[in-house]
Amino acid sequence: TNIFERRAEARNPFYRVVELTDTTVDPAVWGKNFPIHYDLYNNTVDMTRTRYGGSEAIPRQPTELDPRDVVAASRLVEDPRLREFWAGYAFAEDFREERGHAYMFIDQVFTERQQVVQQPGTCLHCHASVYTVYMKAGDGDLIAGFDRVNRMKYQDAAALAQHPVSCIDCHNPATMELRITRPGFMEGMRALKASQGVDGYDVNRDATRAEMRTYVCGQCHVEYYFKGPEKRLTYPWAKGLTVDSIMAYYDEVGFRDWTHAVSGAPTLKAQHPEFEMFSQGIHARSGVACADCHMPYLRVGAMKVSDHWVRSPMLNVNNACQTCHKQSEDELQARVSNIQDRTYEMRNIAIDATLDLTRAIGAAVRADSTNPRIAAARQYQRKAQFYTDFVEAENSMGFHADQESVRILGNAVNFARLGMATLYGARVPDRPALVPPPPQTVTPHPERGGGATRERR
Amino acid sequence: TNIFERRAEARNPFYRVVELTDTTVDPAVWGKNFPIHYDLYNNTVDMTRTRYGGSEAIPRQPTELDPRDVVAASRLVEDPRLREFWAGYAFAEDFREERGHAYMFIDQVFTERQQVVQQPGTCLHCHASVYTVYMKAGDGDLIAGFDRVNRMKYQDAAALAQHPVSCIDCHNPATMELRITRPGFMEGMRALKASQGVDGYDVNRDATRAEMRTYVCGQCHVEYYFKGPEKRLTYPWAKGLTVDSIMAYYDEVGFRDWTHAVSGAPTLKAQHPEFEMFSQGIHARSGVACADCHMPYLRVGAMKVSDHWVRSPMLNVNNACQTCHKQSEDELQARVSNIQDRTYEMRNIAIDATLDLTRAIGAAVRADSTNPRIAAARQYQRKAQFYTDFVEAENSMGFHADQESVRILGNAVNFARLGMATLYGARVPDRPALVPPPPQTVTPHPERGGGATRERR
Amino acid sequence: MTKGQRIAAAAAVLIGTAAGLGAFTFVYAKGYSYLTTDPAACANCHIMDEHYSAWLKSSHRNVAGCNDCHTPHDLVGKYATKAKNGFWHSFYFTTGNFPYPLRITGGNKEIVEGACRSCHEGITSAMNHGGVIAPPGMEVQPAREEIACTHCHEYVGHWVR
Ligand code: HEC
Ligand code: HEC
Ligand code: HEC
Ligand code: HEC
Ligand code: HEC
Ligand code: HEC
Ligand code: HEC
Ligand code: HEC
Ligand code: HEC
Ligand code: HEC
Ligand code: HEC
Ligand code: HEC
Ligand code: HEC
Ligand code: HEC
Ligand SMILES: [Ca+2]
Ligand SMILES: [Ca+2]
Repeated sequence: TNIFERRAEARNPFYRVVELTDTTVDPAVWGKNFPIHYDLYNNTVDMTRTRYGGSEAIPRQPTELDPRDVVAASRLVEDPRLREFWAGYAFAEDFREERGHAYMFIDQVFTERQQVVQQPGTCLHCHASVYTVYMKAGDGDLIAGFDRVNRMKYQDAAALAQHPVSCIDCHNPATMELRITRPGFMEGMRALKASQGVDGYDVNRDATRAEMRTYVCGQCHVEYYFKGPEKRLTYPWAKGLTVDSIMAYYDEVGFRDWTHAVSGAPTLKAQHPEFEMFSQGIHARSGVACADCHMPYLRVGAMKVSDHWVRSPMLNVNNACQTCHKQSEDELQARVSNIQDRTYEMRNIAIDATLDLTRAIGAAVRADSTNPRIAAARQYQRKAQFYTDFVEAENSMGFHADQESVRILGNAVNFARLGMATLYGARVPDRPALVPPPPQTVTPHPERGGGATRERR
Repeated sequence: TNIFERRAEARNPFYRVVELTDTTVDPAVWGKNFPIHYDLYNNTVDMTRTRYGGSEAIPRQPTELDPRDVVAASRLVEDPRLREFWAGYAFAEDFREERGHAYMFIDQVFTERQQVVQQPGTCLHCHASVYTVYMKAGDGDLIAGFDRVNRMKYQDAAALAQHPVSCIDCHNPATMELRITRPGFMEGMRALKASQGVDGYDVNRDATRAEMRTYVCGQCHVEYYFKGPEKRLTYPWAKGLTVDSIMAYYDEVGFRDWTHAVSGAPTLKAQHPEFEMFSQGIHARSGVACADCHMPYLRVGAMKVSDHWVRSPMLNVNNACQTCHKQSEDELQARVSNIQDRTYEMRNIAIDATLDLTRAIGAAVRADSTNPRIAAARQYQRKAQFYTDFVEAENSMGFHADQESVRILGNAVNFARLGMATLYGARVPDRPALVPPPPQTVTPHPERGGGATRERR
Repeated sequence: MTKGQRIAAAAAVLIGTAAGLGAFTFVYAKGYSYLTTDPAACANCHIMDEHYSAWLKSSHRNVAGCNDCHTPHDLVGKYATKAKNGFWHSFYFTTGNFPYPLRITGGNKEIVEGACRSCHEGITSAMNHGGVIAPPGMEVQPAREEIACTHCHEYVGHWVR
């Protein structure tokens, strides 16, 4: 496109070819008004590995139950310990690397986790373009629709959806402004804000644009559980976003995902807590949003657009990082690897530590199931396992919050240690935890600069 | 100072009043040529606490043995567990917060660690202006002088020195260029560089000016030990600067600082490894030097000088941090506290874990000293204690390398765990450690940009 | 002299000296150059040296001088800002008590953000919700706050580090 086209492009970037309404679910229709965004959005079919992220295309023999001819690599093959780690739960059957948004719907429909147990319609909340599905099911009442679909069998709910997450799930069709369409996130944020003393928080009304550039991703990249018989999708944020607050919440409501097959412990499954982990990192503290790194600006012709090919930033270092960091691509990739190697080392130690405790409890139960120490040891396994799983499930391998990720794993190893000590009857002395010192009250000294001499004592 | 002075100052900053030679040890003489630097340098007498750093002036009743009327707070009072942690070693008698450079000489002379054991002259290497002392003792041969002073009794060596670290210890008197005067650092760096395939490294010849702005501090803020009967000050860097490499070095040379009084374990004492820890952090990776934060530029009139009042950057946030970070002073202080709180939490867990193992070994020895598992358990305590002490002794409470500090403490807790398991006879399965995945070979995809549509699989 | 005359005389002396002193500072500190758009004018003060040398190596050296970013592009706004900043600059310069390293403050930051948008109107036109003009009758919510250019392009004018 030459200069004239560039100049023209600049003035009214997008012609309105079609009328977009609150029921236009098909992204291809939106693509008529925003062809560049639609093309980029379609690229999420691409599968390329990075060191710890991305996804590898694994060819597969289509079967009657699962017609997919390409899938992402299995995490259970990559680390066989995970089968024992989740013994007795669906994740021990089939758990794969995540891949592009284009696959989210078919990957959920055909995962073996659908065969081992009857999943509820709730799963659809994060795996398809469900805004229109909920609105229709609730006759225009999003929350009522959400509640109705949750209670359905997954297969029935899935029949109502056609597309993976698409434009209408993040954008207001009239103004293209970002908006939250997921009830799970709306209610999760309301509970979180209430715990911070802000009542009646409405994310679509109260969030700033910078926050929205993170919140649209937080709709799905979060820890969750299904609450009560109505299988209501709930984000466990009522006490805060740290793993410690989430653990306290689960203990308070007495929730378990399953009873561990090896140890009988009341165990929790953590799932992709990117939003929670990211919130503890230096980037979040500096106001950097998910979209800054995962949907950075891309120059196309005379315009800058947000790159809707959502993928690992390590496949897009130039645009994702180098606007803010002047180091070379190799150096930035080395920094990410450095952080991830440390997390990976501690993640492996924490899984070993938790499995050692799990096996020891199993042995103790077999030896004498009335042993009074078993109950306490199982509680330590519950904690060690959830803290370890919180980092294992998080998909940036520590990058989103490097020190926090390793602190969580250090605590997990300590819970495993205390569990073993309890099992062996070693007195676990409860020491009063040392309280951190008070904040620095002294205001820094005014510059002394030249002149202020002091005789040396 | 008004405009006229400012303009004049800018033209020729320093007048040469006295002739400085290689034997001018008294900083006051250098102060004649550089009054501003000398005044700033003298401010290190000031004692102000920060949350985790700085120093608090504790009044003291002078005694015959120790005439000091003000000392820094005792770390053993602040955390009584440390007495048991170092049971059987001098640090269990007297270990205080460190304070300004002005006190380094008197603090060493009068510490109770001098009363409990006869210390060698080697200690002087980092606690006084010893460049001229070594040159005189070696008749102009620095290394020979260093060797001779090492072998002397501390009291005799101390009699040869008068000043704490002063200008001549960091500056070439003729050119004011930075230079290394400490043999310990020269030989330590030569061993480190040799392990990286660079032979015959001479730090004064080969280091860049940017590196020197870190190396001048690395002369003393390092882990060390006294090698052999000649008590030669040695920095354990022959295998690298990480705690893992230093541990491997000590194991290879079979060194122990003392035999732990409670458990009989061959234990190591880590001392102020600021240089080693800092080398693993993001600032070092970004070419930031110690002097950038601890001796930042200070505007005096129209001139900019390096602030020779070496102190905690938290007492100088505007100059120390805001050249590179736009956040407010409160925000920067909160970031440092955030990092330090996480390290402090894990440090306390690691000390508890190590002490639990130490006590369990002690009990096992009392029960049956021939128990074959004791030896292996003691080796685990040696590792758990050194990894914990490495972070406890480091004076930035994790700030210099936030993820690395917590990784080290996580490993320490795991060593303690494995020690207990060994003691209980629980089979410690040696699992092949999972090797991190290969580096990302794929080069990031060229931008697909508009146009590249793919049918969705 | 009557009381009134005495006050008037005192006032005249005061204003005279102030003007004289101001003029002298103006000349000595080459204040007149301040009114020009030549970036070197800013570098008369050493406090601006680092920004000037960093700017010389920046991507905007040939396309935008200090005042292209630091004063509004409309004529009135430009000289009003010059006057305001001119006063505060000389005030702080003589008194010397301001936090170093320098921090841009409120009003001046908005001016810079506005400058980016005026020159880069084209390339950033899609950034605010795709530059969508709502169909008639549909009230467009205000585009919430603009995303700040300096959020990502903080060092585009001068990388002073
Ligand atoms: C400062 C940049 C940055 C920000 C901001 C950021 N991320 Fe990431 N993210 C990364 C990096 C780097 C990786 C690691 C990619 C890799 O290992 O290939 C990553 C990985 C991921 C992955 C796994 C991708 C893969 O290839 O497997 C997901 C999912 C993710 N981030 C989601 C989010 C969400 C949700 C947010 C906001 C809550 C967010 N990210 C904010 C930089 C960022
Ligand atoms: C509607 C739910 C939903 C929303 C909203 C969402 N994601 Fe995802 N995301 C998923 C699912 C599900 C997958 C895994 C798809 C699969 O493996 O089949 C995924 C995968 C990813 C991946 C891995 C891609 C790869 O190539 O490996 C990244 C990165 C990612 N998301 C980031 C984001 C970011 C950034 C945002 C916000 C701009 C976001 N996601 C919004 C559900 C969502
Ligand atoms: C709160 C949002 C949310 C809910 C509810 C949810 N998922 Fe996911 N799912 C995601 C995200 C985000 C990813 C991509 C990140 C990852 O794989 O860790 C994902 C990835 C997946 C994947 C691809 C990777 C894998 O695990 O093999 C499958 C399959 C999957 N989910 C199945 C399910 C099933 C079955 C349910 C219902 C029990 C469910 N999901 C409920 C958000 C959700
Ligand atoms: C997972 C969330 C998500 C989905 C799905 C999504 N977008 Fe966006 N979109 C964003 C974010 C985040 C921005 C940046 C908004 C901002 O900066 O205020 C954006 C911005 C835009 C803009 C404004 C111009 C720009 O590039 O910044 C347009 C136009 C747009 N998207 C079109 C689309 C179209 C068309 C689709 C479907 C093909 C789509 N979006 C799907 C998250 C999404
Ligand atoms: C919008 C700006 C922005 C973007 C985009 C961004 N960063 Fe950062 N990054 C920051 C800020 C701000 C800090 C905190 C340090 C500071 O204040 O300079 C930081 C800190 C870091 C650190 C040191 C802290 C830590 O976690 O160790 C690393 C490493 C880093 N970023 C890597 C990346 C990578 C890799 C990407 C791209 C995937 C990226 N950043 C994208 C602004 C950004
Ligand atoms: C990026 C800035 C930065 C750099 C570079 C840096 N430090 Fe620090 N240093 C800090 C901060 C922040 C603290 C914590 C101060 C506090 O807690 O009050 C600290 C603490 C210290 C302390 C303890 C000070 C006290 O008040 O107890 C010492 C000693 C120290 N650093 C030495 C070094 C040495 C030696 C180097 C180079 C090897 C170095 N520092 C490099 C920022 C830095
Ligand atoms: C390799 C350099 C080096 C050597 C050798 C050295 N020190 Fe130190 N010393 C330091 C540094 C750096 C500090 C300040 C940091 C700290 O206290 O952790 C310090 C602090 C001290 C302090 C004040 C804080 C405290 O521990 O109470 C005393 C006392 C002390 N040293 C005594 C000694 C004695 C006795 C010896 C000989 C056994 C010795 N030093 C050998 C570098 C050294
Ligand atoms: C000759 C050895 C030596 C050198 C060289 C040295 N230090 Fe120190 N430093 C010490 C000793 C010893 C102490 C403890 C003094 C005491 O507690 O009596 C100390 C204390 C400190 C403190 C604590 C000050 C306080 O107020 O609590 C800081 C910060 C520090 N040094 C940083 C540095 C930096 C930065 C450099 C390089 C510019 C450096 N040191 C060079 C030996 C040295
Ligand atoms: C612990 C090490 C140390 C000591 C002791 C020390 N300096 Fe420095 N000095 C430095 C460092 C680091 C720099 C910065 C050098 C550079 O940037 O190349 C410096 C720079 C200087 C400069 C160059 C101008 C400037 O401010 O950057 C002068 C002059 C100077 N010092 C004088 C002195 C005087 C006089 C004394 C004794 C009163 C002294 N120094 C003691 C470390 C030290
Ligand atoms: C000479 C420049 C420079 C100075 C001085 C400096 N920093 Fe940094 N800082 C950086 C760079 C570069 C990064 C890495 C991120 C990036 O590339 O922007 C960083 C990263 C950080 C981070 C995020 C990484 C982490 O460790 O969590 C924090 C926090 C930080 N700095 C705080 C400080 C504080 C506090 C001070 C003052 C004591 C300081 N910095 C002084 C350049 C500097
Ligand atoms: C391309 C635009 C641009 C140009 C040209 C430019 N600046 Fe700036 N300037 C900025 C921005 C943007 C900031 C605010 C950076 C921030 O704090 O986010 C700034 C901030 C400043 C500050 C405040 C201190 C700081 O670093 O934040 C000073 C002083 C300054 N500029 C002086 C100058 C001088 C003198 C020139 C000419 C040599 C100049 N600027 C040219 C964009 C520019
Ligand atoms: C008379 C000396 C002098 C000249 C000439 C000068 N400055 Fe400054 N400037 C200063 C001083 C002193 C400060 C710090 C006082 C303050 O913050 O207002 C400063 C501060 C600034 C700031 C940040 C302060 C704020 O409040 O935003 C900006 C931006 C700036 N100058 C831009 C410029 C530009 C652009 C020019 C050329 C048109 C210029 N200056 C010419 C002395 C000067
Ligand atoms: C006087 C007009 C003018 C002003 C004001 C201006 N720019 Fe520019 N800018 C240009 C021109 C002309 C170019 C070079 C041609 C191009 O790349 O578009 C450029 C180039 C750039 C580039 C690409 C080169 C690079 O450094 O990456 C960026 C990014 C940029 N400008 C951002 C900004 C930001 C942010 C601001 C406000 C702080 C700003 N500009 C203010 C005219 C201006
Ligand atoms: C979220 C981060 C972000 C924000 C906010 C942002 N930019 Fe950019 N900008 C980028 C990235 C990334 C590129 C590189 C695009 C490319 O090269 O494909 C870019 C490129 C540019 C360019 C063209 C550079 C070239 O390659 O020619 C200009 C001009 C520019 N930006 C100006 C602005 C202005 C003006 C604003 C404020 C309205 C702004 N930017 C806000 C991230 C950002
Ligand atoms: Ca869960
Ligand atoms: Ca030692």
